[in-house]
Amino acid sequence: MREITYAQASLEAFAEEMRRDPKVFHMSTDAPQPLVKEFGPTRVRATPIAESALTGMAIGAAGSGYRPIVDWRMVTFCFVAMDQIVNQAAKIHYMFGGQAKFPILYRASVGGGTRLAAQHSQSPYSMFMNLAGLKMILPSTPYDLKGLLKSAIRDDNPVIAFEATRLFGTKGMVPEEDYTLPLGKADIKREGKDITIVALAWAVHESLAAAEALAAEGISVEVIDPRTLVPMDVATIRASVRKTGRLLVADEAGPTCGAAAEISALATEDPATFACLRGPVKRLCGLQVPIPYSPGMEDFVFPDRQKIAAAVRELVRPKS
Amino acid sequence: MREITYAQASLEAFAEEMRRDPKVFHMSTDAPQPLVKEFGPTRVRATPIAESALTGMAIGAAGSGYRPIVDWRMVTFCFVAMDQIVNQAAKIHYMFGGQAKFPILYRASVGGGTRLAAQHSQSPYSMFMNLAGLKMILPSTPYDLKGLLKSAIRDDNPVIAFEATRLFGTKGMVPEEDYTLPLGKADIKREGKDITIVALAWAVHESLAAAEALAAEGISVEVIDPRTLVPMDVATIRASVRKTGRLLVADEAGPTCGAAAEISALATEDPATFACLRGPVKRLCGLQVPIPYSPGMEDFVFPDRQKIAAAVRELVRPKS
Amino acid sequence: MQPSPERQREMLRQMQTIRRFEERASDDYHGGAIYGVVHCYIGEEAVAVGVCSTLNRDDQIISTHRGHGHCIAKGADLNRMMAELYGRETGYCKGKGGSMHIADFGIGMLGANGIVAGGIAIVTGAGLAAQLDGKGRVAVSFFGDGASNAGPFHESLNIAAAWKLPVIFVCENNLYAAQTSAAETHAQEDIAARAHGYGIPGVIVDGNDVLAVHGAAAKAVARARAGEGPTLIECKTYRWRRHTERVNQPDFRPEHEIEVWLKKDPIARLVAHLKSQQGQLTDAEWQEMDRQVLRGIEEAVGFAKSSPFPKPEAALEDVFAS
Amino acid sequence: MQPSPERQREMLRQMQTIRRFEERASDDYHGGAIYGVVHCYIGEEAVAVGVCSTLNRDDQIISTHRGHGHCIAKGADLNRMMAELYGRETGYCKGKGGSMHIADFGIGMLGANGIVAGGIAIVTGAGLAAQLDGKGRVAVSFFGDGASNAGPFHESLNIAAAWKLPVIFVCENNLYAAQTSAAETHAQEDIAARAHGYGIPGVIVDGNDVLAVHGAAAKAVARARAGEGPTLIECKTYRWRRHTERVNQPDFRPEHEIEVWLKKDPIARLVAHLKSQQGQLTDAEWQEMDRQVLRGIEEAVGFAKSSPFPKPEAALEDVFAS
Ligand SMILES: Cc1ncc(C[n+]2csc(CCOP(=O)(O)OP(=O)(O)O)c2C)c(N)n1
Ligand SMILES: Cc1ncc(C[n+]2csc(CCOP(=O)(O)OP(=O)(O)O)c2C)c(N)n1
Ligand SMILES: [Mg+2]
Ligand SMILES: [Mg+2]
Repeated sequence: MREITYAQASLEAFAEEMRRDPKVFHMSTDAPQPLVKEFGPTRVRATPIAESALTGMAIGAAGSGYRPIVDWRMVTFCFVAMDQIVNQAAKIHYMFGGQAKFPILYRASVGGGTRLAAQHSQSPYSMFMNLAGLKMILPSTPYDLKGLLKSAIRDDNPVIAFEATRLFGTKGMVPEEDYTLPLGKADIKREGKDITIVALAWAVHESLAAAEALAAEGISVEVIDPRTLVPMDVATIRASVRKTGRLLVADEAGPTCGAAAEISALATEDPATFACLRGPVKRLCGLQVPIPYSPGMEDFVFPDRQKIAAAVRELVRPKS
Repeated sequence: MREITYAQASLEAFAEEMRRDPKVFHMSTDAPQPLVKEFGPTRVRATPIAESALTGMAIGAAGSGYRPIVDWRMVTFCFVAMDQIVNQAAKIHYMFGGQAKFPILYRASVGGGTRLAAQHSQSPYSMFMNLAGLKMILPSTPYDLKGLLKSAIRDDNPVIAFEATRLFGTKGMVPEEDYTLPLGKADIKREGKDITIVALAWAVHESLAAAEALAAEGISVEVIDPRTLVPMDVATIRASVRKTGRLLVADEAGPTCGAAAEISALATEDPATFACLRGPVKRLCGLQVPIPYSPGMEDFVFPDRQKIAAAVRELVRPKS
Repeated sequence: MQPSPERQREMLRQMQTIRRFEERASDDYHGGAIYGVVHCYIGEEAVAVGVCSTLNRDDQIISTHRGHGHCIAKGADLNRMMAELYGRETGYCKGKGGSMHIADFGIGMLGANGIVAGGIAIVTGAGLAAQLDGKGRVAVSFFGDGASNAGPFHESLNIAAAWKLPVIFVCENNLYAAQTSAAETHAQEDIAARAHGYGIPGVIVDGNDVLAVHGAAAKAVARARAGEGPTLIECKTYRWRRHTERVNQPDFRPEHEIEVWLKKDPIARLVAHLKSQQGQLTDAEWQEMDRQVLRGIEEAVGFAKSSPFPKPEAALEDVFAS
Repeated sequence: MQPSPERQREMLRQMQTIRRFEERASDDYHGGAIYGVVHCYIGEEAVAVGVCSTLNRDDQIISTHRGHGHCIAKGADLNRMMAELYGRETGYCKGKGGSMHIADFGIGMLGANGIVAGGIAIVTGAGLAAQLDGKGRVAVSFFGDGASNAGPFHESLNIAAAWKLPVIFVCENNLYAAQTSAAETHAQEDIAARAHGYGIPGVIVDGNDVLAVHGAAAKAVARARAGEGPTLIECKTYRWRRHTERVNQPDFRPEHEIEVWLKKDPIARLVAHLKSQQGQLTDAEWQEMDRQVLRGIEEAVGFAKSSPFPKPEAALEDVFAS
């Protein structure tokens, strides 16, 4: 095991998979230098600013035997490519009756906290979850990220890897040797018995910090990190809620039709889980606004450890 | 009052608002003939197939004093314009500090049942609901459609009008005289006391049919049509659920991060509403798959009156 | 180089197959056995056949909403095509796609596509794969005059040019995008002129002359195989039928314009050409060819009709590859 | 027609204002008082100033991520600009936008934009509004060489050409898109060549010569006002600093290339030109001008610093217009 950053974890995953499989190649508007150095500009391509074309080209290359990685960079740049995502990548395997495989990794950074204002501070994963035909990961640690990215590259479907900008510099232990983590398996980041927090990406760390503080107050918090958004590990989430009887979903994305709404609905629509609920299911999300630039306003928008702890207290010991 | 179709209701709304306000003009890849005849090709423009440009041009024209209507036609054609929707139309008022207004109506037909396969059978409204800064309507009757469209055209924000393809030929009574309906006001389409169905568009009609059948079995169903997706009339929905103690959300869109997930979460996160719930909140949605072409498969995907009735029975009188 | 007389007769047979296939498909659409939508290619057969006659089986093409012609020209199986239109399990897409989404990756047909300009980038990616493979394969994008106004056309042309990808961009300029005339939406009549901005050849060809199309395509294909990069070929042509069979949308095309183009029938033209050249086609041979073509269509319909519909639950399959 | 000596001195003052504003903005960015990101326009000042010097107040422009120069050239208030960078309530966007989103609709500045090519269609719509108004207004789109490879550029050019909209498309070709060189992404060096495909003029101009830019823009503006449609102007220029101040991303631009371009300083060039013409600018006048410019920047910083931050809850305002 060694300690590496979240950002390094991706680079390592890409490099290892490119070494392993000559069919893997990489395209983005700025080519990552370490990869260019190792694999050359034919396999690590700097492209025109034409994300729509890149996204589509990956489909054609995948359907012709390659395993492209397209780095959209910030998620906001993929909206120019949305038709290729929605109408082609997500549907092409299905609408052609499964006759060809499209192993593609799309990659995008998500999240705010960077003072980059509305266009460059987005967490729109639920827009993609709404589509059928795409897998999606959103890991919170270098270990999870690397292991899931490697699985994603080996998967025979289009997978979107969302990576949290806020976590790029965070560190974690990662094995020296090759390993993968299965898509669709949640990780219980902390066990507890009074309430379940299902948290995504940065909110995992904020929730763990909140849990620590709450432990001192005698509140035992279970923190679950789905890690994969599609397929969602609903079994692990429901089992936890059945155990604790309470659910808070923490996510920096806006709540409306968000991943948090989905997780909430997955819990409350299951009769057995519903029967165990001891109180309302709360979403603690970013506010439903575009993200503002000025630090005071931006910080106001996002759920942090204090807000998470406050929400837990309110759920566990409601005032009224 | 006269009886007109859902399709006529839109055309009437557009014609009336264009008569009323010379700043309203219309762009789409095929110009609607009745409007061209009345207003000429300068105000009713046939455009190149460049929805991204049209969507953006509407923003520039709106910021310069006009009130454009852009008909994307089928919603699937707007994904090529997604950047202009997500990064420009939704955010531009906010990120410029509110200094200019952008009164725009975007229009798109949604839904399946037409044997047009995956690309042309989509109901992706929740992808847009996830964004902050856009209003959205999804009416189920000619009366609601016309009244809401007129409000949408007069609104000083970008509004997306989703219209259900399945309903184009359905008829309903509409006043002769000018009228509008407020954005953000749900309509209780049928009162009942055992269960609330919140239904969208075509599912409203299927739910009403199911309610009729269930009445004969002694089950009293309340059917609520939000009509507007953003802002959502959560007060009306919660009040109904507090009254009936049960909630089914019926929508032909796929469930994952859908409007149904949002409505479910809005109900269960409110402590007062949660306290009144007598059972799990169910989403009855289209299956989470791209829509297939062949009729038997396509019909299998969507919730219809029989499936709605069955779901209600299961919620009201659970087997176990 | 002109194709051999045999090859020309084969091209004629393909063009006639496209026409007969679509005549039948639209009849059966109006009769209710085919669902959704059908866009007919009739009148434009020379483009698909002229281009595909220069390709190998492992070369790849991508098509549009108007895809039957490209499928047939690339060698697709009529039975599986018709079965797909009929929504049957034996169809190319197991009944999941219908007319707008027929694909056969086995013969390098990467699919019809319901989004205007939606396929251009995809096939450009196939061209990149071909370049990476280094085996001299080429990739062909078919698209309409309407598509040439959409961003993805531009992005793909530019990348293909910058990377010298072996891609041939074939614009089927039939003068209309649905109800809207190209004259209203293009400041510049010739779409081929757009090639100039990317430093690649832009060629205009009579799209109703299959031999002319073949010639232009052969040149572009040779260029692409030689690693010299893409070509934009604009084929001037015309569709005979309405934009779609689906609804009676208004057809604003002037009567006389339609008449002029009907006279330029690409099939009659090749027939006349072959007949005019001593012994290459007789009336009897042509009639026999047509009969054979019709028999093939009849067989395809029979195959479709006798195939089962997919089980409704099959809707749940193929969301993901496993 | 050459601008008058006074006008030229005013242009010089604007160019120097842009440069001094950004020198300060990047200092304060690195000092921590400005957040997020700052993209400097230094080296390219002649483009914004040359173009905007041909415009009226009610003409409209749209900008890119590299927007300060366009704002200043169109007449934006330095105080409100700096306050926006400082994230203050008195900023142009009440602290909601920052460097990438300064707009002033009151002076026809429709905004900087963080999405490459994201503004081109918007300002084309402003051009449509101008055409509908019929008052002879024009609209100008500024964008980079990188943006010229994105679909929206193509779609907008085509529509503007087809509808003869009064839009001037100004490509700031600074040879790089972030770390990627235009030579890698354009098969054809001259972006102006793309105009040909739309049947509109495509003009190449030395983007470091403000008078040349002014001349080309004046011609395009006159054409647009006369109802003759759009022009594409490509300004060859260069940025002096890295792509952004944000991170130390690698800068792959060769030293000697940078040196060559530093020598082409557009400001020094205009100063020399004015000096060389008897009496139009003396050293003392130029020093005084610079002092005045610096004073203006100092004032703007003072204004920003003394302005309050917005209340956190202000984040909830302005989602919708009421
Ligand atoms: C992005 C998009 N916009 C609109 C449509 C609707 N539509 C289908 S075909 C068509 C016309 C296409 O014209 P062209 O590219 O010239 O092809 P043709 O039909 O003439 O063969 C349109 C507008 C679509 N499928 N995709
Ligand atoms: C659609 C999109 N893709 C990628 C980016 C990231 N990005 C920001 S600026 C830039 C380079 C732009 O180059 P160019 O258009 O030449 O403008 P310049 O920075 O040289 O002024 C890139 C790739 C973006 N903002 N938008
Ligand atoms: Mg056409
Ligand atoms: Mg540049």
